[in-house]
Amino acid sequence: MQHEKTHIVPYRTYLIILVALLIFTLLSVKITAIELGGLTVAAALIFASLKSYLVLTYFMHLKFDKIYIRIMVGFVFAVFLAVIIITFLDYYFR
Amino acid sequence: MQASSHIPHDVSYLDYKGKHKGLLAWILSTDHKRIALLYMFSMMTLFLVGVLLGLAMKLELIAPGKTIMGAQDYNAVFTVHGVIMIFMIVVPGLPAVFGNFLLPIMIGAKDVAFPKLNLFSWYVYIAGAILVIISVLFGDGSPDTGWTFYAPYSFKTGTNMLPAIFGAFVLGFSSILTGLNFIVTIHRLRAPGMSWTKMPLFPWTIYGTAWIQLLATPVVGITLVLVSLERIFGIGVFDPALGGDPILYQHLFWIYSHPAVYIMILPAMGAISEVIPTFSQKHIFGYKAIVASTLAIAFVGYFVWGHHMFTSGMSGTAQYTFSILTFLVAIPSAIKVFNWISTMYKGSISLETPFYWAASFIFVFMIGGLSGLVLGALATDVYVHDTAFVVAHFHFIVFGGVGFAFFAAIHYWFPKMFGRMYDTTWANVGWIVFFIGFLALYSPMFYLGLQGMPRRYYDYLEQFHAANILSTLGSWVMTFGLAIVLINLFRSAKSGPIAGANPWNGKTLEWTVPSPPPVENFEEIPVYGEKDGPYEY
Amino acid sequence: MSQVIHHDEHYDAEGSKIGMWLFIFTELLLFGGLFIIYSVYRFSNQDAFHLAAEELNRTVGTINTIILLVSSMTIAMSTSALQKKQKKTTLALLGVTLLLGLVFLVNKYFEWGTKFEHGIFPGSQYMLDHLSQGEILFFGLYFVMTGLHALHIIVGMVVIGFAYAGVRSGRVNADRAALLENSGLYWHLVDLIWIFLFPLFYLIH
Amino acid sequence: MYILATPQASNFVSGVDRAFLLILGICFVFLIGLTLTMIWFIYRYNRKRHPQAVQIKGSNTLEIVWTVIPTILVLVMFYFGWAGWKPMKTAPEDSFEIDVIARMWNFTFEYENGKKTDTLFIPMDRPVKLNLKSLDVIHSVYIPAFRVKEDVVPGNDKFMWFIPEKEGIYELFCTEYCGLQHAYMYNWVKTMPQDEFNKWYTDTTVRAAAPVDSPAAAGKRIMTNIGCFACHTIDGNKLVGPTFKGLYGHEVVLKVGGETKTVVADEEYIIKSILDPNSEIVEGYNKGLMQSYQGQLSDTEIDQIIEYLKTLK
Ligand code: HEA
Ligand code: HEA
Ligand code: HEC
Ligand code: CUA
Ligand SMILES: [Cu+2]
Repeated sequence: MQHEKTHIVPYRTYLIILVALLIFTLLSVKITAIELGGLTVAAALIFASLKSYLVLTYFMHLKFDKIYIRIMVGFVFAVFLAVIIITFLDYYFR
Repeated sequence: MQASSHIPHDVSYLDYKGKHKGLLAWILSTDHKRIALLYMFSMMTLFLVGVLLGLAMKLELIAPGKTIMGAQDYNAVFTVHGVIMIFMIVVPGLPAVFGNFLLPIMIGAKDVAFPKLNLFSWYVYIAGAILVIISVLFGDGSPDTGWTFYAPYSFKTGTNMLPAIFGAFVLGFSSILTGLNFIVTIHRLRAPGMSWTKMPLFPWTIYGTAWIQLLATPVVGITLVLVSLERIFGIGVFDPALGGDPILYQHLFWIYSHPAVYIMILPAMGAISEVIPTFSQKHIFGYKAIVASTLAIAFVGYFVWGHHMFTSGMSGTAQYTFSILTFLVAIPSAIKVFNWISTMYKGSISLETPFYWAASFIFVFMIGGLSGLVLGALATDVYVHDTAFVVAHFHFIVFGGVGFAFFAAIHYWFPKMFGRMYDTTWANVGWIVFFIGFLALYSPMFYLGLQGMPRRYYDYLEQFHAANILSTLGSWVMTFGLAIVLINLFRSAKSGPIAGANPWNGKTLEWTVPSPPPVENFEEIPVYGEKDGPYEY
Repeated sequence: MSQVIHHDEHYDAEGSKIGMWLFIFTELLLFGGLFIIYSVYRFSNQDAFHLAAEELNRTVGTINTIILLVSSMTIAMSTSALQKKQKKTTLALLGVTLLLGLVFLVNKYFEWGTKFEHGIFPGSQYMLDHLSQGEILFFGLYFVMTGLHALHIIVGMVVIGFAYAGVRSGRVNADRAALLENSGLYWHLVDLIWIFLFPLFYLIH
Repeated sequence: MYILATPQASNFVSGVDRAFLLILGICFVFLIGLTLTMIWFIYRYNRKRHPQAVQIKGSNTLEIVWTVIPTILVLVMFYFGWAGWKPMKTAPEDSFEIDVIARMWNFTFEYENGKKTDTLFIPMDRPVKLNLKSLDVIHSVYIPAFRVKEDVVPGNDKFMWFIPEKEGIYELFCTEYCGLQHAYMYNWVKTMPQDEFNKWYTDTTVRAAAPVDSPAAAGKRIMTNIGCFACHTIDGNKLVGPTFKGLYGHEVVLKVGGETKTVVADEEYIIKSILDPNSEIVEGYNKGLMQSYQGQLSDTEIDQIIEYLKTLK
């Protein structure tokens, strides 16, 4: 098990991801500059989620890791989300 | 991975002479077993402080009016008592002591995954403890907020809060590191052939606990940091005068502190799940159900924090959601109790001290847990919230649960840890005295709570007097029992009769190595075959 | 026979990777606590938050975002470089990452500096007199969250510094890359948090 | 049913006590049943009587049974808890409203006609709504006989309500820990039949009671009533706030925004200390503990307090 073949990600992939991230960043800056009311927050958060997805899968190698690490990451995000939602059961309905 | 080593296998970890001598050989050792004992002795010391504070409170409450201390001192005493007991004793208690000592052995490993980190956690723990002690002894008076540090009082009081808060933060950090270490250990270092479903139950509970430690502790960490910043700069996050919401503080505090109560109880349940099969000489009943309930408690326990805030002014929706979730988290505990009792069915039970402790654990745990149901229901909690009833609930379950499990565990694994046997007669006498004292000490508090006596009350009205006297008397009896138990253990560790490798005929891996275990635990890493398992009698 | 302890330093790359991930989880929840506070206060002080966010400079925020993203790429590349046994490239990429981290901090320094000049800092009298409660909360959170993030940048840079030294001396190499990979993971975490901080503070006017 | 040893004096009692009865009942059944089973097993399968254990690994049927039954039971418990609590959340429109002002460490009850008391007087058999306000930290109003409790949170105005159903005098406790004198933060609730209450309510002479011979003595009485001595002593001891002994006419070191200055405690200073205590803080004490008494004390009352302070040499 010492010498499992480690996946070497080519530089190109990283570059592509960076470009995608930059595009998303600029897009989110542009879109939030428009007056969209409540949608602004949603738009900004959607772009942030897309970006974090890219960072997690490519930069942080989740795509090439064992499945259980991915499950753990998903689990942690899910727990956090649930905590926020439950907290808002209080604030939203106050 | 398991390269051959240069350490002889006939030297126990206690006798082993490494690079360092004397005390240094301990406080610089990365051996998980020595670290476990380091934790144990530092906890014992702090624990005695906590006990003394508890006794002082009971003495104060023996009669209305001032008995031995003033209100300010009383407030400081229950705060420090709570902080010590929660953050320094029961949260790290079983994982740091028995988890450290036994987890690697029970899964067939030579040590934890990161031995140096393990030692480092102990230092962090000590640093946190010292900070709390500083806050007690220096500055303008000991902290007096209760262990919950509720805003806005915690940044209004003039007492020396900062070191205490920071101490709790540091202790949390130690807890996180320990949890991290254990998860990696369990994932990476299980003996070949030991699949997840063949892992003994104690490691399973450590695993569940470790996840809670990891995911819940940071939340209280940041909350405490914010309270400190509030005190120093007045940033306003919890200060109503600046627009902050004190109830949000409670949310964040309990997001950690409720899961923390399951950090405490899960390893205790794990220890009980080891003791009962061994002394019944029988396979544990419903292994998979117990594992599943462990994970369910760890998971659902994350979402019920609001039951501490039923009167704080949350929205009604939040209130009944939390109530229902609270009830759901009680189910897995019930499943465990049923399985433990069923394990005894048609067993061959030998009444040794650890079994007495385990059986009484089940009893007091049921009382504590069932009283939790009273607290979980809305109408009844509104009535008993912040009364002596809550104090009774959590002493029964924290101290009854964790404390009794701790004593079950220490008697059970004592021969393994020290290679000697304790004196059975004294151990049993200590148990019964302790048990009686315990019931006398805390049962009256249920009654007081139902009568409406608020908690954290330095003084009380005449109608609460009688029950308080009984309770105080109980505290003396129990301490007497505790003294017998501890003295017996100390004496036996030095001069008890030599114990064999497997005095109880246990089937988990720790009983296959000599007592006390050699430095690297196993001469050869055990391999689990198809038919092997932790409870195959 | 001397009983010298020799815990054979067993090397378990996957073990330390899990360890690092678990640590990242705790960091995520640390910030998670702050995000909960942020969202609750944003929810109850919508207008004040909009108003206060106007104070922040989008351009500086965007530049800092780009800096972090690029640095994230360079450190990710450095792992590939190490696996390809290109030591020089690895070191160069790490150097760039450190440099970008530094630039980020310098930007932050000036950004905070202008706030301080305007009398906006935690506990300032100016804020009490001139700002609404919601705005005070916004800036309180702004300082705490970006401050804590900056602290993580500094820690990340120290860790990368160690990785740099390791690669240089050869202790960290293609077969024992854990230290480098883990410092990379940590750096990406810092990036990840910024990805959320940036829109929440700078973009949502 | 006398489950709780407290009187039963409001409309919520039946719902709450029913929940108690049911939950405690189920709990006792399980506690006793399981304990006896356990003891029986320990006795019956003792090694002496049963030397060879029979290996049983589990039973799926049983696991399902003892998952489902407790689940049903807890849902029942939840329902009763919910049912007893639900009515507490909405107060009827026609409630008799009283403001409750909580501060460290006393409650003041303010009636719509301007009456202020430290005992809660309420009429029977009609809904009473308490509006809860805190001036400093979190407190909690707890009236066991009525089965109600609600925290008093600063910056977050809340209410509680009930219909008193029995005449009598009951305790009202502060149950949220709020500092030094938390244990002494209790008052009394007096319920009266409607006509008796009306008599009390419209009688405005009560407040001007007890003829006082000197302004200083009046000052002392006022201070006792409004709770100054919770924080200040007159014997030279430091409590939460500085002592009043020898205060008047002597120098005091103050902290104002990080700088210290020394002033002489004259009338003006004391008035300022009472009405705006947090602008200048006495060295060695904390900001935010003492709250302004603006609007709670009249000018004459403050003068009387000052007269009294002058006597404390
Ligand atoms: C080890 C610690 C521990 C554990 C395990 C628990 C377990 C539980 N706790 Fe407790 N709790 C505390 C420690 C703990 N608690 C502490 C320290 C506080 C006070 C903090 C403070 O304010 O200072 C507290 C406070 C507390 C409150 C808040 C009270 C208040 O302030 O108003 C509530 C409310 O719901 C509650 C509920 C429960 C429930 C439902 C369980 C359940 O998990 C219990 C489950 C167990 C059983 C149910 C018993 C076994 C089962 C059977 C015998 C079978 C029959 C069962 C059924 C029919 C369901 N607890
Ligand atoms: C583990 C938790 C724990 C333990 C063991 C104890 C032990 C004791 N406690 Fe308490 N207590 C708390 C946790 C605990 N306490 C908490 C969290 C609060 C709330 C504080 C607050 O309000 O902020 C509290 C509050 C509290 C109050 C209420 C204060 C008030 O509201 O007015 C009182 C009153 O008498 C009291 C009494 C006692 C007494 C007499 C003892 C002791 O004298 C009993 C003696 C103990 C033993 C005989 C042995 C038990 C053994 C173990 C637990 C295992 C040891 C493990 C290792 C050494 C590793 N405690
Ligand atoms: C909750 C506690 C509390 C209560 C109740 C309280 N005080 Fe104070 N008081 C303080 C504290 C703390 C200080 C010191 C800090 C400051 O100057 O504000 C103080 C300061 C003072 C001072 C200045 C004393 C000096 O040495 O310079 C005066 C005068 C005073 N209070 C009067 C009163 C009066 C009159 C009342 C009642 C009507 C009262 N206080 C009620 C806490 C309290
Ligand atoms: Cu007010 Cu306790
Ligand atoms: Cu809880």
